[in-house]
Amino acid sequence: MVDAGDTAWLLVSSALVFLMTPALGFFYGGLVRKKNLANTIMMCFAAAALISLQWVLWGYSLAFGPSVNGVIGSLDWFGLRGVGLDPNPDYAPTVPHQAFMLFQGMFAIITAALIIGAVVERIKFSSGILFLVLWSTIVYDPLAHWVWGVGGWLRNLGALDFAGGTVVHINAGIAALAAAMVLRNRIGYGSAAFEPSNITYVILGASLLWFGWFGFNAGSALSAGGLASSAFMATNVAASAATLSWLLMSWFYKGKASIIGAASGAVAGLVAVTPASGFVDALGAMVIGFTAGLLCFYAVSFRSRTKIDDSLDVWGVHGVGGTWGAIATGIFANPAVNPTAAGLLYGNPYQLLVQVVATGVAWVYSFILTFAILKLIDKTVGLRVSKEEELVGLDLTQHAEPAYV
Amino acid sequence: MVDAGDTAWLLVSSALVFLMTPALGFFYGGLVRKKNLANTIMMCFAAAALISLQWVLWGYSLAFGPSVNGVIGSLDWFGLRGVGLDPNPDYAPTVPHQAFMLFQGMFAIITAALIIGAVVERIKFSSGILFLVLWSTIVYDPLAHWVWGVGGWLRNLGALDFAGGTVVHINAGIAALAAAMVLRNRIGYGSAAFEPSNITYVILGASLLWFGWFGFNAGSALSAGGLASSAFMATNVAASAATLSWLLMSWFYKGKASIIGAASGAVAGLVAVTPASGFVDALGAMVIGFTAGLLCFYAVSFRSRTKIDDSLDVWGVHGVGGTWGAIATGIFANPAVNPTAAGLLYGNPYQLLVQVVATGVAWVYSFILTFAILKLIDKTVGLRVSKEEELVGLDLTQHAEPAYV
Amino acid sequence: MVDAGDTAWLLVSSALVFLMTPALGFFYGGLVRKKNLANTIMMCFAAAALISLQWVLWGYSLAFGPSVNGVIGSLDWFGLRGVGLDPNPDYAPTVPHQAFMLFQGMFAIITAALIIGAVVERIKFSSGILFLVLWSTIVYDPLAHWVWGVGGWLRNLGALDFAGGTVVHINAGIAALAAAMVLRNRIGYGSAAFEPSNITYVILGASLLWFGWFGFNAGSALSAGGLASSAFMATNVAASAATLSWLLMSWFYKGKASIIGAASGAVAGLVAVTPASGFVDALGAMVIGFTAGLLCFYAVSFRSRTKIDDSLDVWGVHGVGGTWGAIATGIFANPAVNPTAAGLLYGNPYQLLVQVVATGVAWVYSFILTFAILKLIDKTVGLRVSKEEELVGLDLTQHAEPAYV
Amino acid sequence: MKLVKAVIRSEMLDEVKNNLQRLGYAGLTVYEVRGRGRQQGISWRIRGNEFRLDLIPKLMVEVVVDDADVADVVEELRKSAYTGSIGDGKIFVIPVEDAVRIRTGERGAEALK
Amino acid sequence: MKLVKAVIRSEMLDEVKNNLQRLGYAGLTVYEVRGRGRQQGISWRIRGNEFRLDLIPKLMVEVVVDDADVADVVEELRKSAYTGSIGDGKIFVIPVEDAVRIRTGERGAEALK
Amino acid sequence: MKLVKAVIRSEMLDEVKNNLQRLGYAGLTVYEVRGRGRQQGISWRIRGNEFRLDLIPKLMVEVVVDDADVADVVEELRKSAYTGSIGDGKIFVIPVEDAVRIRTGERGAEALK
Ligand SMILES: Nc1ncnc2c1ncn2[C@@H]1O[C@H](COP(=O)(O)OP(=O)(O)O)[C@@H](O)[C@H]1O
Ligand SMILES: Nc1ncnc2c1ncn2[C@@H]1O[C@H](COP(=O)(O)OP(=O)(O)O)[C@@H](O)[C@H]1O
Ligand SMILES: Nc1ncnc2c1ncn2[C@@H]1O[C@H](COP(=O)(O)OP(=O)(O)O)[C@@H](O)[C@H]1O
Repeated sequence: MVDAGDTAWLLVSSALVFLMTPALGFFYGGLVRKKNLANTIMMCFAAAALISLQWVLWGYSLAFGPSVNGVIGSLDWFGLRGVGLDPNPDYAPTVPHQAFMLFQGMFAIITAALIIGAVVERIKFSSGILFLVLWSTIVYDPLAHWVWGVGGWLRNLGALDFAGGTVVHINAGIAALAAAMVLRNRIGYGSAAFEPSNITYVILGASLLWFGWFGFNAGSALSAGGLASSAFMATNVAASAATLSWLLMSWFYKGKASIIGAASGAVAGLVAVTPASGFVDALGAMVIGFTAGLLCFYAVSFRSRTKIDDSLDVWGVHGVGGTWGAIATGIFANPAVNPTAAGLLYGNPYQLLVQVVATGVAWVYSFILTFAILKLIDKTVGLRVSKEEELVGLDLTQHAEPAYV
Repeated sequence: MVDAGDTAWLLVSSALVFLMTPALGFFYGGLVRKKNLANTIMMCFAAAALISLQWVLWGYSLAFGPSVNGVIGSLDWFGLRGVGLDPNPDYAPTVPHQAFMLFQGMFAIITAALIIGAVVERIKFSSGILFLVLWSTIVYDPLAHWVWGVGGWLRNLGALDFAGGTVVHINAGIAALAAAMVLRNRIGYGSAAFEPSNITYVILGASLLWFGWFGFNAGSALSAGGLASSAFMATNVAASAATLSWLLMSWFYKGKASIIGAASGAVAGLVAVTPASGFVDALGAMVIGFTAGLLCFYAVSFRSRTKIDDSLDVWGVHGVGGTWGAIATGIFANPAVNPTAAGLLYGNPYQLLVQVVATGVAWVYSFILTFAILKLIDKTVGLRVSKEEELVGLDLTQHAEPAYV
Repeated sequence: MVDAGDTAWLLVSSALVFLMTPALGFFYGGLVRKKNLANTIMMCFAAAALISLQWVLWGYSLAFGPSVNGVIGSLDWFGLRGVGLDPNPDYAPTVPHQAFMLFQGMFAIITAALIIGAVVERIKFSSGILFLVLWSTIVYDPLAHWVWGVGGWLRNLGALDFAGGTVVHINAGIAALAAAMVLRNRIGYGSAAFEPSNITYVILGASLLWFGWFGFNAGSALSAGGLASSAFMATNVAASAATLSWLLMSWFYKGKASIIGAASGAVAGLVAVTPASGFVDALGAMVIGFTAGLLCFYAVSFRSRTKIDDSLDVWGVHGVGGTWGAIATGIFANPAVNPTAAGLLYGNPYQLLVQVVATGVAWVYSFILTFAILKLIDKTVGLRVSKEEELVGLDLTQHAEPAYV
Repeated sequence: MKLVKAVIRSEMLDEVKNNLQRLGYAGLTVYEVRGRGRQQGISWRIRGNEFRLDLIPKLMVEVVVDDADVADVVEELRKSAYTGSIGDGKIFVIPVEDAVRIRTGERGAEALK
Repeated sequence: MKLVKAVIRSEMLDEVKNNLQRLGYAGLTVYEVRGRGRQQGISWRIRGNEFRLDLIPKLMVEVVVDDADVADVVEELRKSAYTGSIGDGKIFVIPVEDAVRIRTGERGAEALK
Repeated sequence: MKLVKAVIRSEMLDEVKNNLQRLGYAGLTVYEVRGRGRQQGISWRIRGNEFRLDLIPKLMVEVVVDDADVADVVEELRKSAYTGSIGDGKIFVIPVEDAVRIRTGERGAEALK
């Protein structure tokens, strides 16, 4: 039966998660050079529109529709056929099925949008959005089915992923790595200084992401009660702890309290706590967050010394943070918070194993498929703008609209 | 009886709709020249404050108070007398009457603010806000009464307007047309290049509008259940489809994927689905949105070739989009979504007729009254800033505060 | 028993109040010189992270834990021990205890962040955040305990403070005064022109503050029903009335409708209605707001002629506005709105007296302790950046990251 | 060679750009400035106090041209930027001793072609 | 005529503006720049690495004046922009061959009045 | 003394700054500009219409140097800002008659040290 309180919460959460995509646009946009700022925000905005359509047409059906051997959802729910206003008790027994579908749709959008951070400043706008729609269909939807779909094989294995550590963050982070490798470096990468053009946008984006993430994680309780409250608390604590630890790292290694560091830390903490948020207590969340700040800091430092131009460090933050979060869930899951799960610290080493398996599967699947899709696009319609266009900047060459004067 | 879930949803929705007015400020502000950017945002902000006061004093009573012959609400509820914390079963049986009043108040604000897009860069700030308060009283409140007030004559006729296609968008769009005609063109209109100064603000505004619109449309269900979920879904789908269609138009005619186009498309889709959101299914919403993007694109192109300086195309987007939405509601209303209504496609041609009548009434009423009010202000206190002031810009001349350095 | 509707509303409100801190960052950031813009926003962001951690570790326990003689909470709830998912009937009988804790935590964050307005453009980042954590522990937590904690002595006295007039605004406003006195003036204060660098950020911040304040005040009902609706309405009305009155003042004295004035007015109205929001009707709220705009305008004008460089007028807006609000609560509290309280106008002069006492206590306690903490920091690790650093600006010297190019 | 610096209204840039291009002077550089001149900003009195905002946003256009073309360019700039109201702006002519095209190393008049 | 270009601290603009106006030189143009000079920005060492941020935000003030007034204007600029700390800025004097007021077409010294 | 004005790509600033510093020319001033040159922006045709965006963001670098150093500085600027693609930018050399350090009042070459 539909519960108004639970539905209100899920609708609000959907709106909050929706907001994360433009927020990501500002976060990413502030980090690129000014000549590519508007293009970067626009990529995120366009992703929201296109994947919304993909989702109601076939995406939701592939991800959550009746399972075909645990591997993929059937197309029975194409165009939302049969996805009505009564609850689907398999997924969320107290909210309309369409509300659940909406909430999940917002996840599909933001996941695809995250990858944009790896390809900014050089991808053709048209190819970029084509890629995102294909990627969502071929990579996101199946993986979501495995982990969250009724009958999905990883779900059946017992993998825990409260709000998307594996499906969202590892997935996007690894896809970013593949994308950076296919797209290759920006001209001047490693030699010229690529200065973030708008730190205030970075922090605006990070703040709105944090705000929206309350919906992302606490909304994943699919009801408005203790579990949602606990997930909300864990989210806030982990984000805070990671902000602090990355800040300390920047102080330690650079001698200055980096604002970009604080913002990145916040995101790293949010990422890491995502799969764990419905399972851990305050101190667990604090440890997960604090550690995420350190790990992701080092991952980003490491990456920046490689030849791989994952421009905004999607792998370092989402890939590494998501992996840590998935594993940490297997360690810190506390049955006192959520009786359905227990981690290593609470006497269940098996959970940790399952988490490692799910993580590995996501790494491999996401990397290979993303690589293949991008190679395909590259060989057919082409991925990158011309050298000339890259030098002039994507705001002018892709949209004929400069960010601001 | 008050239901906490429904009330939570309506309060959140009120907050979301509130946010739409500053969001509109950024959307509009980014589109004007930098010398008028702060003034444009400020007009919206001031509208929020003033119409909030107007609403609790007399506006709500005029719009929703006990009907005087179906034409206007009485002043019995002046200053919220009798508008208490128990539900008013005529309007919303499960939420406090004041919550319903608040939600409706946010609609009154945003509707008036929409018109600002037609008069930017040349209207005196003082006259502008005087106009908005008068307009809200003389144009908005009666029309809201006709369509939504118990006893209102268009409501009695059976006109469908789920969340304000007629009352909000047609009304504001036509008022904008009248306003552009009374105010006349900006100096240099048609010859000088009027370049939008901040595309990132345009997209920030559009994103926050989209976010807020979930409250606008899904909140109009006045309860948190299936209807709200369905309206939320329709909103998101239509916005996405229109973003896509306008983007395609800009690609086709300009050879570039316009960011302003995508943002305008999103708004056009949101406008068009507004009256329909509680009545249509996903595919209906998709068609409405996609068509809205095309229609409004052409309307804007057409307008820009005329002598009418509706500077930010309020008519083209809200007038035309709202009209299409009102009519589309009469076509696509699906009784499977909402059993209270059926459109042409579901065997009820009468509904389409009613929609056309209501639309026509709104066009005529809004145009004539707006024209009259503005002429009156023009003849008395004056509407436009001096030529000198217009050249220097309204940020400095109206507020002595430049937008940013 | 946990009610889903109430919990949904409290979680949403927590998210809204969270957003107020970055919003404050933009409000404050826009008001400082460009060379300190990013630092100002960053101070707020860092405050959110650090006080979130302080709160779950010991802050909540000090403020709301089992009372030690009405003076301070014990540390029994350190690290949220015993703060679980069942409601704590002492505080909020229908929502999980952790949700109440979260909501209150957001108050602790924003209160500390408010003080930043007095110390911007010259405080060392490290000392600034150290100060905020100490201040929250030594000043905020005890005062919150006195007024809101079960057993708190001001609570027992009958002091009314619906959403934090005394605990939040007077407290922060007076602390700001002390801070400005300890830190002394910025170089050039009184001679050089300190021009706000980004008016659009000021209004973005004010708009998001207004938006978030709905959660702040209406969330303080701790349930989603009539009281929340009434508080929401009062919040909106008071903010609007104060926007108007400050705008009129700026017109009257400066001849221009100041945008910063409108934004400051909005905040002043929101501040003043905070303690009253759950007790007053629409007309009460209007009077409170309108008067707040006038009083705070004069307070700010007065302050700016003194030698005290409370740079962004935290005292003038929050100290004076909060004081007026606390007293106005004792005047306008209407038992028809909330039967638990009656003010002077409703035959209860005693309430006014209690309000004055509580206000006085907050002034004295906050001033002395804040002064002492800052002196201590000044003598030990130092408070201010060097003259050189101040001239160059804090974005570069504290973070090595300029706001934007 | 001369550097022609013109302070103009932002709105006139399009006109200026197109007309210079038409005359064959494609090269130019522009940036945002604020200025005070005879147009001494906005000032108003209220309740005995005088207020003034004296810096008005303008656009600076810089064009380096051959000596032979200076007169033409100045004239074209003047006509294109003209509205007739106070605040139309000013043009200054400054000597230039050398010019270099970075890409090719060409010097002097060559670099301007 | 000369173009006097002064790189100053943003905070000193008011002082500069008012003092020049008082002396009768109302016309000026300003814009935001970043600069490095003797004040070579911020630098700091940490864990063996050296970091440096060497571009500091400044304001550029440009005033075109009659030859006769150059000394006065430079002197006034210097005094008004002075604080005594490193980073106070620099003034450069550059020859100007002609000036035109766009609105009236006046030339030379006339255009500066 | 000469004022060397160079319009360069933003990305090359670091290179330019470091190299000039290495040669001992620490002082410089930079600001954002938009420009058109041989690189006449982006243009494209669609459905019979021609579209053009001809102002491309660049950075202006201004360095005032002693006459003796002009050649060096120009050469270094040229090398540091070079990529070989259209749009690398231009350098202009303009005479300067005097320089003043605001803080000390030093003049001429002294002020540049
Ligand atoms: N003496 C000057 N030195 C530098 N710039 C000047 C000078 N006089 C005017 N300007 C610039 O020219 C702009 C327009 O000048 P103004 O005197 O207002 O034009 P007009 O007299 O034609 O109305 C000013 O905003 C300023 O930027
Ligand atoms: N040689 C130069 N060429 C161009 N601009 C310069 C030069 N030297 C200094 N500047 C400008 O002057 C500003 C202040 O110079 P600086 O040497 O720091 O002053 P001071 O030596 O008086 O402290 C710099 O930020 C830069 O913008
Ligand atoms: N005649 C000119 N006057 C002023 N600025 C110029 C002129 N010609 C070029 N520029 C500036 O130089 C920049 C680069 O010039 P461009 O001709 O594109 O270089 P290149 O020919 O080496 O590709 C332009 O963007 C413009 O800012």
